[in-house]
Amino acid sequence: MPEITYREALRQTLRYQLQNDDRVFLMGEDIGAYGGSYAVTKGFLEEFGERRVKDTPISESVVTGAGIGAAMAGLRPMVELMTINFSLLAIDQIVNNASKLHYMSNGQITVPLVLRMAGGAGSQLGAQHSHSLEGWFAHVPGLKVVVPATPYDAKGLLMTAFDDESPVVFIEHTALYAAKGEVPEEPYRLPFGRAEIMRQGKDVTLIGYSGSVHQAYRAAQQLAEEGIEAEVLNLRTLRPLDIEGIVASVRKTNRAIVIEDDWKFGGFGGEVVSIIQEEAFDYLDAPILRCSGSDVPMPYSHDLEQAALPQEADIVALAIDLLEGVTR
Amino acid sequence: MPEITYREALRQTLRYQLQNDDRVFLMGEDIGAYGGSYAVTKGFLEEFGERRVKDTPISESVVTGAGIGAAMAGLRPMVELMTINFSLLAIDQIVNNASKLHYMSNGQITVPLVLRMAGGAGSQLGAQHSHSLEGWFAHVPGLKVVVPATPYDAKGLLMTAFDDESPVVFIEHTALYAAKGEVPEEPYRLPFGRAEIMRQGKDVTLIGYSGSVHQAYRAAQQLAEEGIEAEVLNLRTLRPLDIEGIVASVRKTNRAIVIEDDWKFGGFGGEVVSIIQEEAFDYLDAPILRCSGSDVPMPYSHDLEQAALPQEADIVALAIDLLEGVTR
Amino acid sequence: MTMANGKSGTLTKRDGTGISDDQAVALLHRMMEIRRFEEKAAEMYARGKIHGFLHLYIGQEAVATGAISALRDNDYVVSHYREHGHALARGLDPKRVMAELFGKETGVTGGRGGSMHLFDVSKSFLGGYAIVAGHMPLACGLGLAEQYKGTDRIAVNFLGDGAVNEGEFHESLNLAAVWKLPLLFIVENNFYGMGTAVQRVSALVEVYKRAEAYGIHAEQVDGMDVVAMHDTVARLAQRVRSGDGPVFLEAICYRFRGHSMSDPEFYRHKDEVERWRALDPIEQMKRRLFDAGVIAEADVARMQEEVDQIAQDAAEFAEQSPAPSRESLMRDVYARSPKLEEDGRA
Amino acid sequence: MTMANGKSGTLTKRDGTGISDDQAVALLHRMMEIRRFEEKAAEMYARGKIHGFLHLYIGQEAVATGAISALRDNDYVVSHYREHGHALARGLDPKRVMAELFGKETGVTGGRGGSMHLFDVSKSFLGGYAIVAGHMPLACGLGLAEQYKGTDRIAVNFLGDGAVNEGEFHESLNLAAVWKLPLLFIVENNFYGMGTAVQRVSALVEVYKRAEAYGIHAEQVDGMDVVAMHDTVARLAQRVRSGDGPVFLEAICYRFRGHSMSDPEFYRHKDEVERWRALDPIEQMKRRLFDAGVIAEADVARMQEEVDQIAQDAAEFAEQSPAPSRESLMRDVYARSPKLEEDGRA
Ligand SMILES: Cc1ncc(C[n+]2csc(CCOP(=O)(O)OP(=O)(O)O)c2C)c(N)n1
Ligand SMILES: Cc1ncc(C[n+]2csc(CCOP(=O)(O)OP(=O)(O)O)c2C)c(N)n1
Ligand SMILES: [Mg+2]
Ligand SMILES: [Mg+2]
Repeated sequence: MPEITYREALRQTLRYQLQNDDRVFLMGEDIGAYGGSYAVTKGFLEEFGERRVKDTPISESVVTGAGIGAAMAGLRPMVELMTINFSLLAIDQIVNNASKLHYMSNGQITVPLVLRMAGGAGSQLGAQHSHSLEGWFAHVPGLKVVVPATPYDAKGLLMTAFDDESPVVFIEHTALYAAKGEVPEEPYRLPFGRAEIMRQGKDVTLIGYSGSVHQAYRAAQQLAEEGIEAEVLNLRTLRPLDIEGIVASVRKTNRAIVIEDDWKFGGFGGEVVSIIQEEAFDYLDAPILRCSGSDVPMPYSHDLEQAALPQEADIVALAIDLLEGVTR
Repeated sequence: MPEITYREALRQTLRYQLQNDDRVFLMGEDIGAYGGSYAVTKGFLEEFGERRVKDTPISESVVTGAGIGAAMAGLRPMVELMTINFSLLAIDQIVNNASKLHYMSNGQITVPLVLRMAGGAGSQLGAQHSHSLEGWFAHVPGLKVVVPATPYDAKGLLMTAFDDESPVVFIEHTALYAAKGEVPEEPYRLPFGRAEIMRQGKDVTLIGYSGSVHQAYRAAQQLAEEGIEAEVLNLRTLRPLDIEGIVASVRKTNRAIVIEDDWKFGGFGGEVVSIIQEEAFDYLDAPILRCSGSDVPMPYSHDLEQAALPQEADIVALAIDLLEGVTR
Repeated sequence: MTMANGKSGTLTKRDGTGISDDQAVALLHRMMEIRRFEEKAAEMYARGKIHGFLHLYIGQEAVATGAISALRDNDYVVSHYREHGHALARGLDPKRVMAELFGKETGVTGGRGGSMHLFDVSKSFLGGYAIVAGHMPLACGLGLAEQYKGTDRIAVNFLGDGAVNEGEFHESLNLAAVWKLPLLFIVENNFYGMGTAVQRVSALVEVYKRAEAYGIHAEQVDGMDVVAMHDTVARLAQRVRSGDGPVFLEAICYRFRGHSMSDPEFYRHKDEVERWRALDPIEQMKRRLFDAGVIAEADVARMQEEVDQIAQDAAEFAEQSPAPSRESLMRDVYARSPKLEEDGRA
Repeated sequence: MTMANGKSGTLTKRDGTGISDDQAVALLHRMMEIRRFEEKAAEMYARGKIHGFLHLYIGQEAVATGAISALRDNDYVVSHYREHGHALARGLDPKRVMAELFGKETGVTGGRGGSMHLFDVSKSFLGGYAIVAGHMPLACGLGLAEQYKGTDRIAVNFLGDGAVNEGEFHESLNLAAVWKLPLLFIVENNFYGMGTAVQRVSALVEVYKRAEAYGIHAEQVDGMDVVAMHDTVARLAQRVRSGDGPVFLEAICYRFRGHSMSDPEFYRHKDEVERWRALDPIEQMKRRLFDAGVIAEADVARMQEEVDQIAQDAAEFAEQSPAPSRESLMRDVYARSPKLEEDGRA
């Protein structure tokens, strides 16, 4: 299989959709003439024209709402919100319209909207540009929330997003666009609600998604050197969540750590923890831990930002504590 | 002590602040001429005039942002967002400005803003008007989140909110405005981060806030008839959260149920569960359960809405299961 | 319907536009139906059959009736939470609308939406929204979709004067103008947003002038005159259909009742209300048709009986309808995705 | 500073307004300082000393320099993320600004804000915001506070052409107009929002006309002419101070560099950039002062040395400054509340 970047994987699915379904069009700020702030749509305006690739005003709310409206009318818009930070300006449209209309209309209306945005921190963009709010979207019934970790995820999950009749919030990680991985050339779909077991292990389950999966994986390799075999789960989607897969793994390892960039307090990790202890209480040898971002607005300074973000070393340390806690 | 309503309790603190601190002024939609959509500010325009009580355009974002700006300039604005549903239109201001400016400016700026709004469901207002998003605000570092359950809470916590130098999101429950309770006539403050033990018990801890506290309390009374002594905690504030108080109670009862109106999946309850199992793992005789709202946009129909909201009977049933689960 | 006299086309303008006598009578009939329906709804609210928010349209009937009568059946109609009038003018079944207010399974959305969220896609009635101005972006999207498909279907977006100060109003008008979307915005200026008078919160009191800042053609019309509403919207809808981009219409009108059932109305004087009641769109239209000799008292009496019956039947239908089953609670949170079911996934 | 010739007041207008030669030279000096500072910052970015987003103001120096020179020291200045120029024009210490770009403890916010979030409350410089138009409501609040207190302090809000399509732009202008807030909005129209040309996304290309929809007095000025900027803002600030409400100014200017350091600039032609470079505000001002005989080449050479030194010193200061300690991470998430500590609570 060819090795391509996360960015290229996304481009392949977007191009496939534009080529094969005229109901599909893209809108967003600077996705056209500028080429996309993360270059995901670079060249698309020239290739597909203004009808299919629309540069919009800096008006997140109406752009998102117009995407919802167009979806209500039978099209399959892909709205790019540039970054998750700006989704705050469109969140009323997402929460009050996109997520609710199918239900409120008693099934009369469907909103097959794909809402792409880049999230995550680590590039020193400062407090207003470093949010990881995927947990907020995952809290909203009616939305599906996708968080690809690899190029393979990116291509396959985005393909599924376009075939889903419900609104899909598709959150990419700013730090992963240049990451490479093996990806089949032909189009394929990856199912929502199925976590990937990235590494098998028996001692502890490390649960991550998007960027944090890679930290978990590297931490697992370090732990292996300590003789600790960690299982690594890549959630792929937060809503639906692969409860079965998570619980099955923890029932095997009896210990779990949830890793996420987002603020710890009130973050999505709490949901994962709650479900595990509800479903696998008798299997737990130790409390389920969370290795999350610090509860602080993200500072710009490199050292402070790194101090605020979960690090492999933190995961390793927590895992060792967990296991010693038990042998103790 | 005189018995007054939750609404009157709020009015007493607001009037006290208006009378005693000229830096305090109120702004919001229809708080003046209309008298406030929940009549909390009724008569204030006549009593204090347009300088202190400002009716605003229907522009949640600028009204909230102007409150933040006025606070930055040394005033103590109280912005009423009418309901939590409309806070979605101001959430960028709350998350990106109010909560972060003190930190981002390295302490140069403070934002002593009180942001009042009515939340909760149960009055058949439909999907777009029945949110309980307090968990979202509680997730944001830099904000304090207050959720009064009684008239006594309402008066004392709002007093504290005005004396706090950080932005406070003060969430009232639409179903409680007419609720009565004993409240001292003189002004007083209730501390943030200190839960109230509404009822002592040894068998299970029922943790609620705002409206759900009352369900928990009534459920506890029913449980008593079954010979089960439930301890009832009224959190009062979600951020800061009284971790000590919660953990102390669960270490005593060894079981806990968190009750909230909000959607279960990804809700604040998950944070409470996570903290308990982190801090009291060895004390737990059973998994910590959550009795929350169904993961569905709130339907208008009375029966459906009630089916979607947590009920006393559900709490009772869960508590009994928990205890039997152990005796089994 | 047979007329009191043989005359016809009394309300037809010299330029041939305008409406026939039958249409004129139909407009009156529709307004009477809406009025009676809502009086009945108010009664049912008082009797505890309807809960939550109930925003009556009484006084503004001419706006929805005249405007919607001038549209094609498949033009999209998108309104806010004060939309009973728009729904009925669009031809939604009064029985199913009343049942919706009752929260019954037979309601237009099965009791899930209630008064603020009426939907009937089969009639291109796309709702019923409770977030002020939050429906404007959706209307833009509907117009965008038809433009994209190359049809001449347009979207008509009703909103209130209070909505013009929301950011989404601005974003929507700008986008509609820049992309020349087939949209007709109709602001129902009834002078108040809840209890707040327009001039207290709007920099520009003449709402239609706001549209000029976007280069959007804008007009003002007497929203108490159903014929003026019809003629104006007929002309403007045609213009929008031609592809020149959006048009903005401000209809001057008045709400006779409170904002919602719980409004104490501290903010306005009884006599202001009285002055406007004198301009009641229904009474105006009756007088006009009397004077033109198109109908007589007897016709009105019969029409009144008919609409009384419609309202009565609606209430009875709603009363007798079953409540939705609690088992249905979780249905339709997500749409079925046939393509994904195929490969047995998601 | 001593001049090449004895003349003075060459740039003073007949009506007595305008600026003295010393002021004129100071404006040039400030622009040169900003230019050099940013060239150094770009160099440091390339050398990996600065990370994240770095938005250069090069080409637009006349706007901030002229405008801010016409304000009182305690008037609030609120800008967006392209604010190095505004910060330096406001008199923030170049050393501490550069240190902030480096993310050092000695930076104006201790390395927490970075390029997009400069703050110096002691200079009434209220930031530095990265959400387009998100700072406008704050500026309204600052103005509101001063109006409330009864002072004649005003708030000056700089924004870009791209911000005018955000809902908050609309809400802010409307509120400012309705409440007659002491605000001066200055839009720096550099023709692009990132790679999007104004006419592709704005219904009204003449940005200042937008303000008229709110009854706000609006003007347009040549943002490449620092003297015009100074004179215009001096006059408009006075007007705002008098309490007549907000004023809106559109400064026509151009950004010579890319939107940020990573901008490939697909969206504009090199020769368009060249045409504008010919209008370089610094070169224009030099020529003007030469022609007026206010300064000679030698003066410019000396000034250039001075600003080179300032930029150099700033970079060295930043380089030598310590990074903030990791222990300080959780400091200042919440403000201390003395009143609550009294009763030992919260
Ligand atoms: C975003 C938002 N803010 C506030 C409200 C509360 N609210 C409901 S109706 C209303 C007034 C709207 O007035 P207008 O647009 O003139 O419509 P009218 O009620 O006069 O028909 C307000 C403020 C809301 N529903 N949505
Ligand atoms: C709400 C929001 N949407 C999008 C962005 C991304 N963004 C950053 S700058 C910019 C363009 C702004 O252009 P303009 O206002 O003209 O200012 P300029 O960069 O030209 O100085 C955009 C779209 C943002 N920061 N905030
Ligand atoms: Mg109105
Ligand atoms: Mg620009």
